[in-house]
Amino acid sequence: MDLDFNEEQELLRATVRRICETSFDSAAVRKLEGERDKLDRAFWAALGESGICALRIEERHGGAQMGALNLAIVFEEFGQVLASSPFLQSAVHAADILSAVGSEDLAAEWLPKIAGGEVIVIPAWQEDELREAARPSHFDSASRTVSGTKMVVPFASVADAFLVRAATESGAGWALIPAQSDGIVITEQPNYASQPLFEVRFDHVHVAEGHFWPAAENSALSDDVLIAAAAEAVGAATRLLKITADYANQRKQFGRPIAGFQAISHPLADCATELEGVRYLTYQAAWAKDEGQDCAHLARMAKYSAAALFRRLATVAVQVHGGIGYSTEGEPQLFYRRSKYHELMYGTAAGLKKSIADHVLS
Amino acid sequence: MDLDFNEEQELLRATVRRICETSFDSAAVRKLEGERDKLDRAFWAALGESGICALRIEERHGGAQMGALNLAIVFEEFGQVLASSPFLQSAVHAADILSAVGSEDLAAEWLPKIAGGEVIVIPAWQEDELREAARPSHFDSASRTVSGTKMVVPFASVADAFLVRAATESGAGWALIPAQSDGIVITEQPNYASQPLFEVRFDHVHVAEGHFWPAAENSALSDDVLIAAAAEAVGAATRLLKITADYANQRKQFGRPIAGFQAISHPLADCATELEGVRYLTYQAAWAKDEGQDCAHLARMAKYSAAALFRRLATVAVQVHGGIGYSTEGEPQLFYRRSKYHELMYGTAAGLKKSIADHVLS
Amino acid sequence: MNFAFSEEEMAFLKDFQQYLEQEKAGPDSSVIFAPWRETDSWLVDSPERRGFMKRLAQAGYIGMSWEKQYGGRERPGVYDYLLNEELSSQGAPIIGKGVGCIGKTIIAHGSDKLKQEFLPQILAADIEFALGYSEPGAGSDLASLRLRAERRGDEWVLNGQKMWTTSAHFADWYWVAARTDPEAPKHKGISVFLVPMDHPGLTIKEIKTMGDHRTNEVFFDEVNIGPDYLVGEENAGWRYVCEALDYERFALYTVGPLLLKFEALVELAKVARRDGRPLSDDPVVRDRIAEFACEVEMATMLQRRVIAKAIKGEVPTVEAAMYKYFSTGLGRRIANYAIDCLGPLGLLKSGAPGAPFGGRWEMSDRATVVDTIGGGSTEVQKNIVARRGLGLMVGA
Amino acid sequence: MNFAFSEEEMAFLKDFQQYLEQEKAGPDSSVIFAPWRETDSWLVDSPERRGFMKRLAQAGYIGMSWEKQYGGRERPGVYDYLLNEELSSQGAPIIGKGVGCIGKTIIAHGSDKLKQEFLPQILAADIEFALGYSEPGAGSDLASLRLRAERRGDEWVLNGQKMWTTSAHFADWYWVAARTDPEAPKHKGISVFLVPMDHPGLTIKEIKTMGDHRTNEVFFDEVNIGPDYLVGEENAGWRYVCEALDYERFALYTVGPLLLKFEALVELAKVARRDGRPLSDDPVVRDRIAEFACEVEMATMLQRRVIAKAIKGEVPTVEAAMYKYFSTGLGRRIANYAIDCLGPLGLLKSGAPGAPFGGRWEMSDRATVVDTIGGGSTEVQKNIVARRGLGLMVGA
Repeated sequence: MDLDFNEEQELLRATVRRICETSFDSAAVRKLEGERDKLDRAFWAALGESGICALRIEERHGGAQMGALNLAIVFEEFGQVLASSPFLQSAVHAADILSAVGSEDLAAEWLPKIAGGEVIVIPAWQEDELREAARPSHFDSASRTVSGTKMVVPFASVADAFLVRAATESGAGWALIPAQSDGIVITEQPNYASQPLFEVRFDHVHVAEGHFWPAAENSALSDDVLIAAAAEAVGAATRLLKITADYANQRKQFGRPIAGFQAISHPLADCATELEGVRYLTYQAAWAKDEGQDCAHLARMAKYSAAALFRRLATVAVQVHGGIGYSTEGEPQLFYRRSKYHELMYGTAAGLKKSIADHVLS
Repeated sequence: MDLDFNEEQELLRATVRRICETSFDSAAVRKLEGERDKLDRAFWAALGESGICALRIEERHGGAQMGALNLAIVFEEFGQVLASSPFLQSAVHAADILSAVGSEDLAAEWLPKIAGGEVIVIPAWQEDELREAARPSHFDSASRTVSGTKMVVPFASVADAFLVRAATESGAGWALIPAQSDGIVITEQPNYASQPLFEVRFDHVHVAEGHFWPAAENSALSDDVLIAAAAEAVGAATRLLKITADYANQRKQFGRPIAGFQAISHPLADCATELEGVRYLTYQAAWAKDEGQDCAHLARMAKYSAAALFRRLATVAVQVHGGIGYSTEGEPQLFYRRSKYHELMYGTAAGLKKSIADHVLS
Repeated sequence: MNFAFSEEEMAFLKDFQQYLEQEKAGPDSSVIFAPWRETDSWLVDSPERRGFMKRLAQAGYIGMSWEKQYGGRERPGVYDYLLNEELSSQGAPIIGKGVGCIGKTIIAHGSDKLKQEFLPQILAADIEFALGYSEPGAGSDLASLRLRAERRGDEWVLNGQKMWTTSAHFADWYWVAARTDPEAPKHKGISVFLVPMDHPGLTIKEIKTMGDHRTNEVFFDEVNIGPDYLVGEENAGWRYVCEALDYERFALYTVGPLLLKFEALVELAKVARRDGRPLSDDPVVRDRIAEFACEVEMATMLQRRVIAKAIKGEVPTVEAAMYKYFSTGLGRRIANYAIDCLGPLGLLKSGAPGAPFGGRWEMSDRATVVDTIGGGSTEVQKNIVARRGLGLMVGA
Repeated sequence: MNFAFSEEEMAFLKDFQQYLEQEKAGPDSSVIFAPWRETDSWLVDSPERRGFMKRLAQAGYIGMSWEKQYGGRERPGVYDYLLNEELSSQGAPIIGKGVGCIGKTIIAHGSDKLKQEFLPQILAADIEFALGYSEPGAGSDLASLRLRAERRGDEWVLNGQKMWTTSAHFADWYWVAARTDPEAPKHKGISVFLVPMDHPGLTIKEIKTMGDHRTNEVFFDEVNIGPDYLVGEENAGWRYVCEALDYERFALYTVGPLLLKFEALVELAKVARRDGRPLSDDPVVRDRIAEFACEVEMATMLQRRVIAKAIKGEVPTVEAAMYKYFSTGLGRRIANYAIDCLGPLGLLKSGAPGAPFGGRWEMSDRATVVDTIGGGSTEVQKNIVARRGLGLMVGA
């Protein structure tokens, strides 16, 4: 029983923090929100050069093959500064999918480049399920083409390749498609969190031989993705809590700091408590992964709880800040809007809770 | 738009309050909790003599034929003092069932006596649905007998007659059975709220000719029952809020009244706000009933919300009182335990919410 | 007890609804009736909306409750309520602070000169006001405001800053609370002034908000105004500010937008699908909607209490505090839940391909955030309920 | 980072579990292992439970972390934790305040006489203590206690009243905080005394609680005690009281009972039926259970933080405050929800015909109410988190 990180991990945290703090402050976050691609190339290059992108990739594919706990550390730091990059999509999610592909050639070709941050591979799997008429993407094995429309695809505009989840007669699979292929149309999707989200339409896009394979898992989401998403929410919540506590100590009303009002301090205490709960729940999921235990249940609980806590805290933070919390010049709104993104992307509350209940009641 | 009661209604409230305050104080509530029958005969007689039992019964059956709003007033007052009597069961629920029976003779025989408080008729309809093996009560039309086991039947030990809900091949019906009939076994069911609840077993109990009729409604619960139950919870919550606010003003910690801490005052303010919401929701349901409008949806919302608020307030009240709130000598525990009774009897949250959603989403 | 409005009131409402139907056929309809604007749909912030207001005035709907001697119709205040309930339910600008707190304060406390200058313009909807109470250091603790008004000779000279002045960028006049006696206890040294919004000493700076809704900081640099534009008595301003709540008791507390929002959620559940079936088939969604249904009905009841008390001629302070924080918190939770129902696509803004319901809920969530903060925060309202409703011996 | 206990620790735990298996085969097993007693299952309040404790002592499980010179085994504190986690998970009495805060305070501050008199008895489980801190006017504000201890000649004479002394009716000695200097600031004038529970000046009055769990008021009427029974230094009592938290850091914060409660809820959902189908088929129930699952795991993490910090030799003040209020609130909500799941029959007590699960949940709900009040209320814990965890400038 030891809940401290080791020296190597602390070093990793320091490295990532330095890189993050170099690229991301509030002004940088705001600037990116106004751009189309929303990619800080310098930040991305730094992540590649420092070997951070290689974190979870196997050594034989040029990766660092570090543990999921290290991944959690990295994403906590990303969250702290609201860093924006295709790390989750490319170096985690796409790398996971490519690692499971079974084609050594494909893995050997792409993973080293992902590990170096040289290419950005973006999984495209989310579709419009709200409408009755929507037809799921499919792979036609005769013509070797993929057709369909993917929604809210992060960083699609900077992708070098897409991993497209598509249905076949025998189940779902993934197609690896260069972003420059004919038949791909990428349209920006302005959104609540000002994140780089895109609709990506695939119209009979050709898939090269060996570039389509059956999906190993039922869910589009891997343990690593859930753990990383949870850790990012934890990091963002940590920073926001700090900002809000500082503000409550400094802002005076009725002749004293508003921190002195329990209507302020107790909701913050509640958030602080739950934050530590979800922080270690996230670490535990990562630890279990590193121990080779079945960690999917923990990872789902971590993702659901972390995003929910972040959102709840964001609501409290805006309220504590009053008008400043609501104005765009204040910091809280950045976190408030981002918190909803965390809640909805990579597993919604409804979906995760269903899986959690399935596990508990099985 | 006028949310005040008229003079007649205020007079009714004053009358009921006087009767309640004569019979019920904390000591009386505690004394009854220790008895088997838990019936204050003097209180019951006073309700009968003053015509309160006749409130909702038609004039042609010796009733006062007053409105549902008046019923809400009466039950608010009952709730204020945690009065305990078979009024809801006999003068409301049984009277409702008998009014709908279609047999003028039966109504003419029983309703005047119910109106005078001379007889106590108790509907027995709740069964053990938790267990797989439990077999629902049924009426055998050949032998004219009812068999089955009813649970948590209030005031069964003082009943003069039971209205037993039982299944037949052609749907549910009600059987009117004198309590002294052969084959009835009544067993006390000690419970959380120390209310007079009983298991009542019917073993081939004979039903006289004309004393079984098909139930008009799907639900065992009438609008009046829901409105009365809601109003009783509102009344109890009103009193408990007053007790707790007084305590918070009087109890000092850290050199000042604990009312000065927002951790105390804001939860109480929340409860006060929601209490006024559910109070007028209850009145509105009753008003709609009196206006001849379809009020079932409002009545269900009122019952669910009132009981939920009462429970939430009871939890706050115990917490505000600290140790005294938890000790039997304090008042809050009486309300705390009663609040769960209100939540679970006469429509659970789960059941009511299902009906509410059916209505809203229809 | 009667939860319904009278036949006369309902007939009036019906007439007004017919009037609005005509307006909706007009060319500016889409600017005037804009429920998607949510929290700022009540503002008279465009020529089209000013035109609408002037037509309302010509049709006799403005100043219904003013005394006849000031050009009003002396109808009971409930008619003001019915008008604004209908307007807000349709996302139209409401009849606002000019005819409400400002006009009524001028009637009660203003000089003849102020009455002659302002009342006819208000009645004709020729004038829009901005309200200047909040300051950087005076939010919930409004009485600690520091904007300084010094007497210099005949004039008053104002220096300092106001914050969160929603209408500053389109209003004609500024109704400002300023400190005239810095030595007095904080509630005792405040006066109210009227300042022309185009005064060269005023600098208006936009504050953008996450609700896409504009508010402003206003800087006062040697803003000199004549003695006539002090409203009522010197140092009596705090009383006037507090009385405003009384004057607004019919106008501010509409429930229509909340009801619309809930209806839209119900519609969403019926239309949007998850796993191939309408959300309304999901028992978890049904359960949550049942809870919202109850809360919306409770909010409606709290709102009715405000109006019913106002109708009796009493000041619904506690009732308004209860309704304000309960309904605004509920509105936020409904918007938030609606996005959750929509899943990731709920993030999409109006105009984004695939944005469900035209991005309405994305907008709604951002727009409703201000509701629990502005106009007296939730915390302040709960203090009012605790102190004045429950009689709790609370501190500040 | 490692969420598991070491092999050595797990081996020790396994041995202890085997030891308990033997105990469970004994004749008093049903009195000793009584998880249904919920919040008071930790008390050594019957001859059977005292016997169990003495056997634990003989088997060497008591005083594991004491120094060898006092008869202990100088094992790390985590072994105390493992013992109590296992005991509490099985509803057995835990190794309590005698070997914990009282024994350790005597070791740290007590005279040789106190050490000689009490330490061997504690190690042998020959002695039970009651803790006397709370008073009618000193609950959350413990330091305002007023029980008066006056020096008269050689002796101390105590007059006044204690409240909420859980063990007074079966304990042998009373560990009492009293005011020895009424002139000093409230934290500075307190001393700690040991009083024999059978002193004729003590009157013990039962306080019944809604959890069927007995606590007591204790009245002191001229209770004279010798100078030897002042613990440590005069007027240093508040420090000793505060240090106790440190001494108890391994013993108090077990999570087993919460995990058991959640498992029982899951079992309930699988077994109990509604509308003819198991509750676990109901998506609304499933959704709620998923939420509880996450909260229970969060509580477990908060508990691990307490232990992990204690293992490092640090005092987990904030960690303990977080865990205490979060877990107790959660326990109450689980019990409350379980009754809701059962519907009206959930009201039935153990022994009532038809009581589901033997009335376990009915009992559980009443029993867990005290958890958010006793041992530092939820409000006090949140103040600690706000002030010491978040560095907020809070008042009291």
